[in-house]
Amino acid sequence: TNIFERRQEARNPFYRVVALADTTEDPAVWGQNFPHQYDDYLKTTDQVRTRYGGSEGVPVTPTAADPRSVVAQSRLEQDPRLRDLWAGYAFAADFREERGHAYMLIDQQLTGRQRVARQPGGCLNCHASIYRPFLRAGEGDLFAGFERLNRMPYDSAAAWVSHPIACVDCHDATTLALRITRPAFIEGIRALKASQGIPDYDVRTMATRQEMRSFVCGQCHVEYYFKGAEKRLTFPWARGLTADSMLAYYDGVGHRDWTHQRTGAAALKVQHPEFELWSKGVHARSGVTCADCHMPYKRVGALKVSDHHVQSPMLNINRACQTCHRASEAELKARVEEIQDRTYQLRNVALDALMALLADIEAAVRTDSTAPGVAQARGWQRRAQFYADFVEAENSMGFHAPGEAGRILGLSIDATRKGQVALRGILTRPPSVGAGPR
Amino acid sequence: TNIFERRQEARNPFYRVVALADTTEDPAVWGQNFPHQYDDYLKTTDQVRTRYGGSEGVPVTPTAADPRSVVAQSRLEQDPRLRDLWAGYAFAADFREERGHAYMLIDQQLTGRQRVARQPGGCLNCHASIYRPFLRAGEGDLFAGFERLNRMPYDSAAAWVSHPIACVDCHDATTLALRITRPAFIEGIRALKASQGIPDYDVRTMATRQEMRSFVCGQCHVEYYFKGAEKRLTFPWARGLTADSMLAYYDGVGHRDWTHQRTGAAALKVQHPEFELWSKGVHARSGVTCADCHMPYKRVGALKVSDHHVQSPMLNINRACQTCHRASEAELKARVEEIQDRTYQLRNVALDALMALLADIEAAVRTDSTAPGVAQARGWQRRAQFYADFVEAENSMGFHAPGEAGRILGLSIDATRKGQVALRGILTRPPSVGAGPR
Amino acid sequence: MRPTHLLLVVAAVLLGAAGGLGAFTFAYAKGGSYLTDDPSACANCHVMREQYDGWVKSSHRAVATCNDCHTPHTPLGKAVTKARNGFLHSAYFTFGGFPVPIRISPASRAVTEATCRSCHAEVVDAIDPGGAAAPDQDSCIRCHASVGHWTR
Ligand code: HEC
Ligand code: HEC
Ligand code: HEC
Ligand code: HEC
Ligand code: HEC
Ligand code: HEC
Ligand code: HEC
Ligand code: HEC
Ligand code: HEC
Ligand code: HEC
Ligand code: HEC
Ligand code: HEC
Ligand code: HEC
Ligand code: HEC
Ligand SMILES: [Ca+2]
Ligand SMILES: [Ca+2]
Repeated sequence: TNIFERRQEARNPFYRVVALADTTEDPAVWGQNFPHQYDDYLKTTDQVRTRYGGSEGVPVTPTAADPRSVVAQSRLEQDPRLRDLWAGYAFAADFREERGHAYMLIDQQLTGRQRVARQPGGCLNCHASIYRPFLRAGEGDLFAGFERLNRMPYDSAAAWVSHPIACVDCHDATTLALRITRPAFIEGIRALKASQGIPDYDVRTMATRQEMRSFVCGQCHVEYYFKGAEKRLTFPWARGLTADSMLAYYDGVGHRDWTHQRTGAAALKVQHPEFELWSKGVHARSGVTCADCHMPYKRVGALKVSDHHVQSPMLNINRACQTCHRASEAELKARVEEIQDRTYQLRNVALDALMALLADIEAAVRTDSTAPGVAQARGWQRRAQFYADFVEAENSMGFHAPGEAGRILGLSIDATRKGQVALRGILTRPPSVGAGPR
Repeated sequence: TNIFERRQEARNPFYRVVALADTTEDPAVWGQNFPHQYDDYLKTTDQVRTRYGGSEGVPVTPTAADPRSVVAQSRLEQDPRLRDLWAGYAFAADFREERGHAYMLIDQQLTGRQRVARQPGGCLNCHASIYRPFLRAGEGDLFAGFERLNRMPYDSAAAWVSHPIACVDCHDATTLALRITRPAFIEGIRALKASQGIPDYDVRTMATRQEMRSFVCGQCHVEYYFKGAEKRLTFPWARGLTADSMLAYYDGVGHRDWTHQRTGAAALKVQHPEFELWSKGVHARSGVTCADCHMPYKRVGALKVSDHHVQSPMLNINRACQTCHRASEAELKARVEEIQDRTYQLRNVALDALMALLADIEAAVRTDSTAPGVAQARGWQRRAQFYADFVEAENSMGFHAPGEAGRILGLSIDATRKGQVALRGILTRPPSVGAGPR
Repeated sequence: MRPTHLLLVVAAVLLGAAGGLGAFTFAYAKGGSYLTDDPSACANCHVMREQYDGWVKSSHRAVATCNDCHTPHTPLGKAVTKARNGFLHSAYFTFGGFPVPIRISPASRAVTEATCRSCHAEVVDAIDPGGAAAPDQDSCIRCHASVGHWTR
């Protein structure tokens, strides 16, 4: 770049070559007006590994069933304990490190979990550009479309979508302002606010621009389940965002994801609670948003644009962190890895403990599955497993809220301890699981 | 440079009314030259309570044995579990919240721990202005004096001191520069640096001014024990400053503080490891020192001076935190208390778990104290207790390093679990305690 | 700014910079703004915009301009520093390739540290009781990180 360019850019931020409407789905078209954002958005196909994040491009031979030539590394092969943790659930068949947004749709369609279980249409909510499809399916009514696709089996619902997340899922086509397009988040955050004494919260009209920089991500990077017969995608936030309050919610409605194959426990599987863990950290307290670190501003000549190559900040420390932190890149990397190593150590301690508990219950069940200790041990397993999985499934290895991650793992280890003690007949009753549908 | 030029003509803001020498022990004399520092220093008699710190002035009727009319609240009454944790050790007789520096000597002389056990002279190292007494006892040789007082029983050694910590313990009388006056720290930090590959470290010549702002405090706010027959005051840092490496050190030398009355375990008592925990936090990583928060600069007229009223920063948030953190006082207080509440919850979980382990071992010992499970359970108790006590004895309730405090408590709970499991005959051997003196 | 300094600076830049290009850059990019103490002049370069905006939000906006902090409070030091920065700036600016976000160089940090102490002599003399004898000084911005530029 030379000075002439710099001075040129300074005058015209970008050219509006095409008119964008709410119906414009193709990112390439948006890209004509916003080439920088589009070019970066395309880069989410990159695969680079960090100590605990990013992703590794593992070459595989394409088959008729799975045409992918590159996938992300298998977490089950990295840590076989996870197979035991999830015994009897689809996750024990295939669970991989997540990678860039460009892969969201294909990775969902081709995961081994699709082969071992019949997945609901609601899965697509977070794996495709589904804003327009919702409107089409609902004949203009977003919620109606949402409900309709939720009720369909995965394949029929998949026929309605064609693309991973696109511009239109996060932006208003005319103002470019961020917007919420997912009913599940609108309902989840309303329930959360209600629990905090704020009635009738409507995120579409009441959120600040700052909040939106995290809320758009919170539409997907959250724990969820499919509620009832109509399989409504639901975020378990009605009692709060901590691991404790989400577990209390599931206990309250008596929900189980599956019955543990080895122990018979009413088990729960946690999925990517990034938004929830982040909300308990000092960054969130300080108003630091997802976009600040994962889509930091970058300078393109005179322009300051948000880096739409959404990725691990460890691959972009300079822009992601140094705008706020004076420390060197090496020092900031070291701070993150110190936090992550600490969390990883405790995660492993918690998983080892859980493996021991599974074996103990399994043995006890063989002798006498009706013994009172067994019922209680199963209850403690459900809790210990939920807590451990909360940190395991969260994708920052504790960084989003180091102290909170440590607290949750400590509670997991203690629940395991109580479960093992219960089998000795020393009964310490776990909070009871409500009599909801099984 | 031109800092230097300016320094030459810089008038010294203090009137030197008296000449101070290395032999000037009385703070009142120093106070004539430095009235601001002296006046604040006298304020360490204040007693104000914060949620987890400060101290409460509890009125008591003076007796011949204990002339104090006000003491700090008893931690044993606040949490009776501590009596069981330390059963058979002097701390089970009397343990109070610590208060200001002004009380250090009298509180040590009159603690109930003096009545139940014969304390060594080394105790005085951290409870009195002992720099000059060391020199006197050693006829000019600091280390000789240190060794001589260490070997004496408490009362004989106490006859050598007359005052709590004074200016001369932290400052060079002519330059006012900070200095190290405690041999135990000189030796401890040398051993630590050696373990990091830095040979022959001499803190008196090699420490930066910024490091000194923490090192002066690290002479006392640290874990310690009295080594061997000559009862040499020693900091267990030869393998590092983490709880893990200090425990490994004690295992290596086969040290126990006492034999647990109820279980027979070779138990350890941790004491105020503020320096060690702080060193694992992000503040230490960022070069933030003890003095920054506990002795923040204050403005007096045209000058700024270090606030020598050493106290809880929660009583001085504006100066202690807000120069670096833009958040409001209320928000900063909330951040601290969130961290502390989280740590306190996990501390309580760990202590409850330990109470269960003590009961289990006690019962097992009654049936058959020679069962292999018992030996192992005792080993796990030693570890679980050391970890839990590390956070319990540290005085910031986790604030100095939130993530590390959580990690340590998690390890405590896991060690307790293994101890309880061991009693079922499922043997998981704890790292063995070396065959040192018992 | 007195003409003698002006000459000194221009000379230094011409000497240092890559021949004519340097001169050209210097002129075209208003490198001449080094010769004034007007903050908005620094902001002529959009890459200085961040610091300018930060300064506008900072406590010193009303009391200190860029050069009050970034050039020594001694006539010669001032000229030399300006010349050095002028050269570095022009060079970097022409060929690009400087690290973003821009970070202050050790040399420039020493300058700002000295200027703090020079303006605040009364206030801070007390905290260095040893005066010139005091070993290493403590950095002002270790605590006052955002006096010059509001960060966060
Ligand atoms: C203060 C900076 C910061 C904020 C704010 C933040 N993150 Fe992160 N995030 C990180 C870091 C650092 C990692 C660890 C990356 C690694 O290990 O390579 C991470 C990891 C992740 C990962 C896994 C990335 C990978 O490469 O595997 C996801 C997904 C994620 N964050 C989503 C979010 C979401 C959603 C939010 C907001 C609710 C958020 N983050 C807020 C810094 C941040
Ligand atoms: C429509 C749902 C959805 C939204 C909205 C969303 N994400 Fe994601 N994100 C995903 C999915 C699905 C993946 C995993 C894709 C895969 O593995 O194939 C993912 C992956 C990621 C990763 C991991 C990249 C890697 O290399 O491992 C990061 C980081 C991330 N998202 C951050 C964000 C941030 C920040 C936002 C908001 C600005 C956001 N996401 C919004 C669904 C979403
Ligand atoms: C509430 C949003 C949401 C829903 C609903 C959702 N996902 Fe995801 N999914 C994500 C996010 C975010 C990621 C990336 C983070 C991660 O992998 O932990 C992801 C990652 C994945 C991945 C790549 C990593 C892996 O697990 O191998 C697969 C495959 C996947 N999802 C399949 C599914 C299936 C099948 C369903 C339906 C049962 C589903 N998803 C429902 C948000 C969602
Ligand atoms: C995962 C959500 C997400 C997707 C998908 C997305 N953006 Fe953005 N975009 C953001 C966020 C977050 C910001 C910052 C907005 C703010 O600060 O208010 C942003 C900002 C922008 C801006 C404002 C200027 C800037 O860079 O800050 C433009 C223009 C933009 N995006 C265009 C696009 C285009 C074009 C696409 C599709 C190629 C796209 N965005 C896809 C999240 C997204
Ligand atoms: C928009 C500003 C901002 C950004 C971007 C940011 N931080 Fe922070 N960070 C903060 C604030 C504010 C705090 C809270 C402490 C304080 O007030 O300084 C903090 C605290 C921290 C802490 C200590 C708290 C903890 O959780 O241990 C670490 C470590 C940290 N940040 C690392 C990072 C890293 C690594 C990145 C980039 C991936 C990053 N930060 C990005 C503002 C930011
Ligand atoms: C970043 C600020 C900070 C630093 C640095 C720091 N502390 Fe603290 N310290 C605190 C806070 C906050 C508390 C909690 C006070 C409370 O709960 O009232 C605390 C508590 C304490 C207490 C208990 C005080 C009381 O009122 O009971 C002691 C003793 C202590 N710190 C000593 C140290 C020592 C020694 C160092 C250096 C090795 C140090 N601190 C470093 C902030 C700090
Ligand atoms: C000579 C040993 C010694 C040194 C050096 C020392 N302390 Fe202390 N400190 C003590 C003792 C002993 C107490 C407890 C006194 C009591 O409870 O009677 C104490 C108490 C405290 C308290 C608790 C006050 C309260 O209200 O609870 C704080 C805070 C503290 N010290 C901080 C520091 C800091 C910061 C430094 C260094 C600048 C420092 N100390 C240096 C021995 C020392
Ligand atoms: C290495 C320094 C050091 C040594 C040696 C030391 N202390 Fe302390 N002592 C402290 C510090 C620092 C505090 C304040 C922090 C705390 O109470 O945890 C303290 C607090 C106390 C207190 C007040 C709080 C309480 O525990 O009731 C008493 C009493 C006390 N010490 C007695 C003793 C006795 C008796 C000995 C000798 C066996 C001794 N100390 C040896 C540093 C030391
Ligand atoms: C517990 C240790 C300790 C004690 C006791 C102590 N000081 Fe200090 N003093 C400090 C620290 C720490 C500093 C900051 C030094 C630095 O930044 O280099 C300091 C700084 C000073 C300064 C320099 C100006 C300033 O305020 O920063 C003077 C003068 C001073 N002290 C006088 C005294 C006097 C007089 C006494 C006795 C009444 C005393 N000090 C007792 C720790 C102590
Ligand atoms: C001399 C500067 C300085 C002082 C004084 C200071 N801090 Fe910090 N604080 C930092 C830095 C640097 C970080 C690391 C994150 C970052 O780079 O901003 C940090 C991080 C934090 C964090 C997040 C990390 C964690 O441990 O959770 C909290 C909370 C915090 N500080 C609170 C306080 C409080 C409360 C005080 C006063 C008792 C205080 N700080 C005093 C500089 C300071
Ligand atoms: C000709 C365009 C331009 C002008 C005018 C300009 N700068 Fe810069 N400045 C830059 C560039 C480009 C960099 C990055 C290259 C570098 O780091 O030296 C920079 C870097 C800096 C740095 C950090 C690097 C270092 O040397 O420490 C400082 C400080 C600085 N400028 C101060 C100023 C001040 C003060 C002014 C006004 C008197 C000013 N600049 C005017 C272009 C400019
Ligand atoms: C009150 C003193 C002060 C004033 C006024 C001031 N600066 Fe700075 N500036 C500093 C300090 C101190 C730093 C170093 C910041 C750091 O290292 O954290 C700095 C850093 C910089 C940097 C390097 C970027 C960085 O963060 O390291 C640039 C560029 C800069 N200043 C330009 C300017 C410009 C342009 C102006 C006028 C608009 C200005 N400064 C006004 C004190 C000042
Ligand atoms: C050109 C002279 C000048 C320079 C250079 C300068 N200051 Fe100042 N500063 C002032 C004046 C005038 C005030 C306002 C009056 C006062 O409070 O002393 C001030 C106010 C302050 C304040 C109190 C307001 C606040 O921000 O909290 C601090 C702290 C401060 N300066 C620190 C610094 C530091 C650090 C530097 C160097 C990075 C610096 N100053 C450079 C003149 C200067
Ligand atoms: C260890 C942290 C620290 C360091 C280093 C430090 N200061 Fe301060 N400074 C403070 C605190 C805290 C205050 C607030 C005192 C008060 O409000 O009573 C302060 C106050 C000031 C003030 C007066 C502010 C006002 O409100 O009038 C000035 C000016 C100042 N400092 C300048 C400097 C300069 C120049 C340096 C470097 C020589 C420096 N400081 C180094 C912490 C620090
Ligand atoms: Ca990943
Ligand atoms: Ca106290």
